[in-house]
Amino acid sequence: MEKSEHREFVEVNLLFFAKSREIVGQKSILFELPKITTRNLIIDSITKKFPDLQQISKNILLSLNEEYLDQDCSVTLKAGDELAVIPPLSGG
Amino acid sequence: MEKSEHREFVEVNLLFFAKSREIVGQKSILFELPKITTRNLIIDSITKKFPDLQQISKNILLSLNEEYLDQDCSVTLKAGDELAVIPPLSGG
Amino acid sequence: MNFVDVVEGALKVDEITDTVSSTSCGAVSLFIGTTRDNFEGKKVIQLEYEAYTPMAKAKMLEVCENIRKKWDVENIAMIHRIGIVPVKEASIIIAVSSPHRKESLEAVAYAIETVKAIVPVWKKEIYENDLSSWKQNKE
Amino acid sequence: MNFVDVVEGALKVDEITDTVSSTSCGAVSLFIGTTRDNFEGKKVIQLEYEAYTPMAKAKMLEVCENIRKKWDVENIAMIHRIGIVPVKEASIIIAVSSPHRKESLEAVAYAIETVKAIVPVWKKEIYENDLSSWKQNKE
Repeated sequence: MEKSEHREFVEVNLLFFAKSREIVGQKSILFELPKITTRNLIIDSITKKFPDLQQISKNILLSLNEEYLDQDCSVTLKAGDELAVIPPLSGG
Repeated sequence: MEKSEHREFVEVNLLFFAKSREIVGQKSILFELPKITTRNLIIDSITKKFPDLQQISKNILLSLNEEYLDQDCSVTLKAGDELAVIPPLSGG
Repeated sequence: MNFVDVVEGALKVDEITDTVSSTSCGAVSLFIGTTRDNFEGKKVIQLEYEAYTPMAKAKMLEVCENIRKKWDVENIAMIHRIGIVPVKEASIIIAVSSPHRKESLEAVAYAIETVKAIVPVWKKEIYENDLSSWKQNKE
Repeated sequence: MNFVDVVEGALKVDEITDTVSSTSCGAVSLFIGTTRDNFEGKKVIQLEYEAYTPMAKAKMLEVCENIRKKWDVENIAMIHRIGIVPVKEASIIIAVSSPHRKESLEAVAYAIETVKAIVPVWKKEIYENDLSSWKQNKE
């Protein structure tokens, strides 16, 4: 990942579940993201790293530390945060 | 029970449950009733025989052969019919 | 399948669940009526249930038929316990299976309302002071 | 009491019923989600469930809190099974006790809807032809 000098980056734990886990082939990775970003920019970064996720990227949710991120929200990350890729739910 | 010459009588099984059973002190008796009668006349006959039932007579239902009798219906009985005094229900 | 019964002795929720479970169903909904330890401030020691058993079974089967007119359900079981039912134990279990969840949930709620309204069963509350009272289901 | 869990292995409806039963309650309502043997004409051999377990538990507790804002209930238990769930077995059991029946019946119906909407659990249907498909709960 390229870093611009004026942006601060942090390393988060990125988790994958269900179909996203199968596509990525891993349950979790360490992933570097800008400290101040948005939900949509995070999805862009993830699909850039894992292009095969584009097939489901319109249907995934993100959670940060076990709380869902709303569609357009600004996000401030810190090192060690737990970010998860949440495909459409099918529990119950 | 008195019989008038022009009325036919039949003997039915009369069952008592819950509070009516406690009041009457019996679970069932043989009871003679006019063959053609009504639900209200039946209740009158029963409370005449067991006056203590008057305390609950406004709240009881009757069933004939396991079907409830509606308030005002005419009833044709036959020998051996099963008539039951049904106090307010409290199952469940 | 409609299964109804009136029995003495403890009801077993796992057996009743097995009775209605079906490979073609995604849902089982259950209602369990249990003995409360209080009524209007009085301490209830136990309940005692009495049934007009053959009519009670007939009326429970009638409730089953009414359910099937309203909802697409697979199996229905209704078992009412009679005799003494101690506090916390079940007096009735109603279980319904259905392909989809909505049907069994609605059917069970309907079933317990209708059972209380038309099935000839009576309960007597026995209080700690040796008094007792025959109850009446509310509308 | 709120009890939530995500477990491997068979769920036991009698244990979960005991968990929520209370001497002050007259009602326990339960919903059991079970594996159906078919989906849109395809024969389903089994389901495989996966959870984001810590978040799933947190969201189930959130559902419990929402129930308590809406209804007067005593105890709530929600257990979701993960891993392989064969046909007819339970993937989820939700049990709620309440002093009166209406509350637990409504709470259980609300609970399963809300669990399906917000708890991060996924199921994959495995068909007899070795194919499989990740599912999506409907609105």
